[in-house]
Amino acid sequence: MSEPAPKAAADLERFPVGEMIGTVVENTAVNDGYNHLVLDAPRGAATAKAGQFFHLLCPPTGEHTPFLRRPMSIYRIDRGQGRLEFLYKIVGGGTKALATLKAGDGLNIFGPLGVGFTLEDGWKHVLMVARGVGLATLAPLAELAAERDVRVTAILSARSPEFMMSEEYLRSVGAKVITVNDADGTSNVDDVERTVRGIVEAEGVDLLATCGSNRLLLMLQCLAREYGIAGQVALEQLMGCGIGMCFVCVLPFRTPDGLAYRRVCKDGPVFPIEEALSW
Amino acid sequence: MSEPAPKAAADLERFPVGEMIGTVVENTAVNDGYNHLVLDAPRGAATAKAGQFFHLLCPPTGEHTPFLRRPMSIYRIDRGQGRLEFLYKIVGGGTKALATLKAGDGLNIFGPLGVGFTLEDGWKHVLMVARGVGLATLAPLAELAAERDVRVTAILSARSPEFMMSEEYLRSVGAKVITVNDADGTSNVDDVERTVRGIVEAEGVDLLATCGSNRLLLMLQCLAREYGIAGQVALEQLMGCGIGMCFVCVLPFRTPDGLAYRRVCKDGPVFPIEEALSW
Amino acid sequence: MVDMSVQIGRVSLANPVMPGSGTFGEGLDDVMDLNRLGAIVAKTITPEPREGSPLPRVVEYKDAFLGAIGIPNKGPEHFVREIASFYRQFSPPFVASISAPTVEAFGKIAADVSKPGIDILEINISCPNLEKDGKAFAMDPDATEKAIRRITECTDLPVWAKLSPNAGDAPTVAQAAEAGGAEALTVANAMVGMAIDAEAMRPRLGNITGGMTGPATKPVILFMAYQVARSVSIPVIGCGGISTAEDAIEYMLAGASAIQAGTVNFIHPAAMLDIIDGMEAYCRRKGIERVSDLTGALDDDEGMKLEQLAKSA
Amino acid sequence: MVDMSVQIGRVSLANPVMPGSGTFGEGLDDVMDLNRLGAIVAKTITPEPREGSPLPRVVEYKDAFLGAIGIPNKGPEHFVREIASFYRQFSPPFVASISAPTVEAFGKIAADVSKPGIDILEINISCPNLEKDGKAFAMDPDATEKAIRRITECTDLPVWAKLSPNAGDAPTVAQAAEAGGAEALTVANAMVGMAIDAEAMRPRLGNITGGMTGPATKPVILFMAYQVARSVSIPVIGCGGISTAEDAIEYMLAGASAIQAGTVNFIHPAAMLDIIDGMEAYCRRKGIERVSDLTGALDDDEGMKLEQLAKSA
Ligand SMILES: Cc1cc2nc3c(=O)[nH]c(=O)nc-3n(C[C@H](O)[C@H](O)[C@H](O)COP(=O)(O)OP(=O)(O)OC[C@H]3O[C@@H](n4cnc5c(N)ncnc54)[C@H](O)[C@@H]3O)c2cc1C
Ligand SMILES: Cc1cc2nc3c(=O)[nH]c(=O)nc-3n(C[C@H](O)[C@H](O)[C@H](O)COP(=O)(O)OP(=O)(O)OC[C@H]3O[C@@H](n4cnc5c(N)ncnc54)[C@H](O)[C@@H]3O)c2cc1C
Ligand SMILES: Cc1cc2nc3c(=O)[nH]c(=O)nc-3n(C[C@H](O)[C@H](O)[C@H](O)COP(=O)(O)O)c2cc1C
Ligand SMILES: Cc1cc2nc3c(=O)[nH]c(=O)nc-3n(C[C@H](O)[C@H](O)[C@H](O)COP(=O)(O)O)c2cc1C
Ligand code: FES
Ligand code: FES
Repeated sequence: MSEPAPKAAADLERFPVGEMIGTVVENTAVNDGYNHLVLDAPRGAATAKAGQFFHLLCPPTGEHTPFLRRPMSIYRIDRGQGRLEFLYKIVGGGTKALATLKAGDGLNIFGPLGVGFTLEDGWKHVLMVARGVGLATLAPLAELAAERDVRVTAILSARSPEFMMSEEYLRSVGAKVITVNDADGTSNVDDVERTVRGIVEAEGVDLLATCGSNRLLLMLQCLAREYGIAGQVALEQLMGCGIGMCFVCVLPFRTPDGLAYRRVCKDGPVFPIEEALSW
Repeated sequence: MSEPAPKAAADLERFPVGEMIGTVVENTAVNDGYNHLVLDAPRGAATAKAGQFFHLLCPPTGEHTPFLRRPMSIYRIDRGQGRLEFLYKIVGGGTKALATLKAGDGLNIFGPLGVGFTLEDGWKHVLMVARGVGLATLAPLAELAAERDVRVTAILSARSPEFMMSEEYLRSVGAKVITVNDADGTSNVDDVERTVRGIVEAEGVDLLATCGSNRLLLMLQCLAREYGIAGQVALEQLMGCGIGMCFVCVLPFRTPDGLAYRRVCKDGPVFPIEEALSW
Repeated sequence: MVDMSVQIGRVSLANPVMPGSGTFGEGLDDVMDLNRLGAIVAKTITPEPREGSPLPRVVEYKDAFLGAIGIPNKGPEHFVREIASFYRQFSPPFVASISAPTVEAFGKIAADVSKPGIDILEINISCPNLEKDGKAFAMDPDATEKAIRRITECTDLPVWAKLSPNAGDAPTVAQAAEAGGAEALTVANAMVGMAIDAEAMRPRLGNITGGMTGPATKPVILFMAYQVARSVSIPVIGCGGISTAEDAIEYMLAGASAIQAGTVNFIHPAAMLDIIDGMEAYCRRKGIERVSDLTGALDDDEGMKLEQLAKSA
Repeated sequence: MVDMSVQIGRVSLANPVMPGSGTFGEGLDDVMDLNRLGAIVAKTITPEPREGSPLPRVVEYKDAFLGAIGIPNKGPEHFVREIASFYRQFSPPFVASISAPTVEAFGKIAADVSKPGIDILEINISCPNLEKDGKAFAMDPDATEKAIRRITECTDLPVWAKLSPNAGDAPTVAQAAEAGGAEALTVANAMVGMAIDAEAMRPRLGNITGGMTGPATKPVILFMAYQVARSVSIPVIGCGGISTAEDAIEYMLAGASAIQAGTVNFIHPAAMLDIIDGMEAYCRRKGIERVSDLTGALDDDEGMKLEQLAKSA
């Protein structure tokens, strides 16, 4: 299929979501298996919110011809420079194709999409607990909190220190960062739970936010209930359309009427922590 | 489909035809719209004959994903260096994809295929009349003739002098070259016919060989009949398999039993001139 | 100026382009001006609410979408109250898509959704017929005719029947739908297929089998549209692998009076606008005054047979 | 050591890989050792010689081959004299493929080709039945059963029936072929499709419609093989879009006992050898002792439905 020029809606207010061509500024390996993609995409950067995602049309290459778009959380929104950043793990055909992009190449992206994180007025302290590529999704929340003078503590969990991404970036936006990893044994859930309890009890926390680990999610669900703190989790699921039309991306949730499927793309990807099921 | 390593038959005698990866030595524009491709392909070069072709698996690119192979006449066989050369016109997806190849790239080729030109013992003079990319197909005949001490006269017809390819190459293998073109009006069929008659009557000709023009074919058919000279024509037709299995590449021919379809890939691409129909 | 309007039975559309059922949603209102569409087609609803198929629900395979969604929906009451009323703000005709497991249930749901704000009923008969061993209505001319007839008895709205490419004999089913009172035929729904993960030795879809849609299906469904258009006198709406204006024009030439775009909406969300613009540009370039003149305009004389060549040689 | 042999009715094959009819020819003898194949399948022959379809005969569309060849052949006598005797030099069983326009003609051609050197008859029933409005035998269980029965009366050779994906109800046709006496079923032939040149407003094939084959068809035919294998007790030979060992394994898991590779022979002429080697490597890696153990080994429990999740939550 030859690439149609995306219909850029003239009226951003009326049509806030759109297909657009971002220009690659940078697409470099962060560490083994992860890439950092910086796009010049002023229209996207103007409207994107923390926790939202874009749906990327990974370029066909000789080897890979991804057919559907691939969803990626926004890792950073740089409104000043009109840029969007993504942090992605290379796993299959789509992300392999993505990794072939070079500075100056165009990338067709669609968004911004989904329901992001909510910061309620009066909240003073957000505790983020992220693992692996889940860091990517939580990073914009830290920046949003900083803008609103909400304090952020971030516990980053990874396989080993080399896989610890965005630590610097989080510190730079004023977050207090605690890192744990599997290599030195600090990342087991019991230890992390102890750390979280310590922070909640010592400093008070208004929001527990998480992404990227089922076991951390379960643990934080319990603590949120126990301490009566709000919790939000960003979830992932294979997607078709990305805007709520195809019902491909559903996951089961606890709802007032019992278990029900909800669309990760449109009803989420950020959900109240108490509604998420472990997977 | 990921590229399987072609099964290189260990035994070239027993399995003379095969799929192989040639390495691009050169793939450059000859003039507007034509490319010259040189491949390192020792196995192919060892067995290929004048008038045969290879079936090329044009590489998928972002834009073009040719599914079937594309047939290309061999333009030159350099047995010494183990190289095959092709001269191709960029017309559609397959040849556009081909044009993206750079020196050092691999190209999956299958062959050598088809029935080439025949030089009978005792022949002394071959007159080739070629137009456009038909030059590519006739060139190896000139070289074959030279090896056998058969004299070659080549009339090359093209739109304009810029499109006159392989003139130098033909002269280098000892052919006498006459060029005609549309731009200066020398290429009209009546003029060419007069030239051919002149050569036949003055020098004697044992084989009239042609490729690339329907009107030249018609004219040469008549002269071959009139003078009782052998004639051979190299034909083209869209192909599937390239080795006689699919019956996609048929063209109608005059045969002793009346009109019948024959496969260009297996029964040709070189046919006795009297059997060819105009198209 | 090209006249882009087309007539589908009683209904006149501003242009021939609309979404396929289940490949469209409110989300697109944030992306483009829905008033530019020829019609708006809603996702299929069933008499009882459904949660849909087990996960995973999609796998891509080359140029195809293989999905098993299972028609999740909240039933006719919610549809009329919430969905149809949302779309009342837009000018294109609004098409409800309905499905049911029995002839009677088809009649009832047709009556239930024949409410203001709903202009047309598209009948998704690719669903199992519980009265006949679960074989889909669309596979069976007799069941198709009965269902469509019952529906037309229960509603005054125009009825479009959406055929299935899995039926062996498309013209017969098409004629049955016409005989039952359909005003148009949508050709066609998804092709049943499956995908297997050889490593895991498991199906790749939660539902084991799914519907194949997208570009890979175009040759087969284009032929079906061609064949059906020649065997009925009601309009055909082409649907299967249409991603570009060129695809849409091919369907029109084959005999379709309008087209639906499905999977492409997931890839290029504003594709339908490109299709409309591209069809108009094609007509302008070719000096075709009305897009409806494309319908059936294919020059389909067969190529010359050898015997004919022999005569002319 | 993996045991690569498979049993198809009375015949034992050294391995499960063979070419699809019409996608193989003597030309391959120059390319590879034909003795490595599980069987050799010839191009279909008909009672009367045929020149085949008008030109052009092929158009490619994405991952598909759309061809209208029209079964050019020189009839049964030439087949037995020239073609079958050529293949006697090779060890794999030699399968003749036959087609005919009437039940009687099917019987006659079956008898005519039941000669030494021919080990199996594959029946191409995707051809028009001149006794029934030209509808293909394979679309009609009754005609299929009659044709296969008549053939089995006229030959002692094992008979394989090659089904069509264009039939709506594959299991019923499959059961009819089994009832008629088929020893195996080849699933399946090409899917009917068409392609149009929008600029020229003409079909792209001389014959207007053609058969779609190649990778794009795999999800649909794989499902058909799965469905058919569950509804008959004779072996199924999978055929549709198989290009790699992985594809072949998917068909075996779905229930096939052997496979045929078609279009891929045009792209990678030695692909069948890669498929054999790849299947063997897969079995070795997985500790599967006999390739025949793959047949039907798919774990096809459905994914969890929401109600089940609710119980387990
Ligand atoms: C809202 C959202 C935000 C995401 N944000 C990020 C991000 O910031 N960084 C990042 O690296 N990844 C993110 N993902 C996951 C990312 O979309 C998948 O890794 C990607 O689609 C894989 O594509 P592929 O073609 O490389 O792999 P495929 O070949 O398609 O699949 C490889 C493996 O990944 C699984 N997979 C494929 N798509 C998804 C998906 N959408 N969700 C979960 N698993 C999937 C497949 O089942 C398979 O096991 C996000 C997913 C969602 C839904
Ligand atoms: C035996 C043989 C030898 C050939 N040698 C040469 C050669 O030395 N140099 C060269 O430039 N070309 C040669 N050709 C033609 C070449 O194969 C086609 O130009 C090429 O396949 C076009 O591929 P494409 O994908 O670029 O174009 P497509 O998009 O496939 O087609 C573009 C146009 O070319 C026509 N076409 C496609 N394939 C063929 C074909 N096989 N024969 C004739 N027309 C075709 C199509 O109908 C269409 O009009 C040869 C063809 C044959 C059969
Ligand atoms: C995710 C998805 C959901 C669909 N849901 C329905 C549906 O509810 N009712 C229906 O009649 N068709 C449904 N279809 C079929 C489409 O309407 C359309 O017939 C099909 O996708 C073929 O068109 P395409 O090739 O352009 O996608 C669905 C298709 C997809 C991809
Ligand atoms: C060019 C061509 C010719 C064919 N001829 C025949 C034939 O004569 N008889 C037959 O039963 N099938 C014929 N087929 C169908 C193949 O045997 C096979 O069923 C089909 O190609 C599907 O397999 P594939 O997807 O691997 O190509 C032909 C297919 C092609 C592509
Ligand atoms: S991806 Fe289509 S509804 Fe979520
Ligand atoms: S290309 Fe297949 S027979 Fe010639």
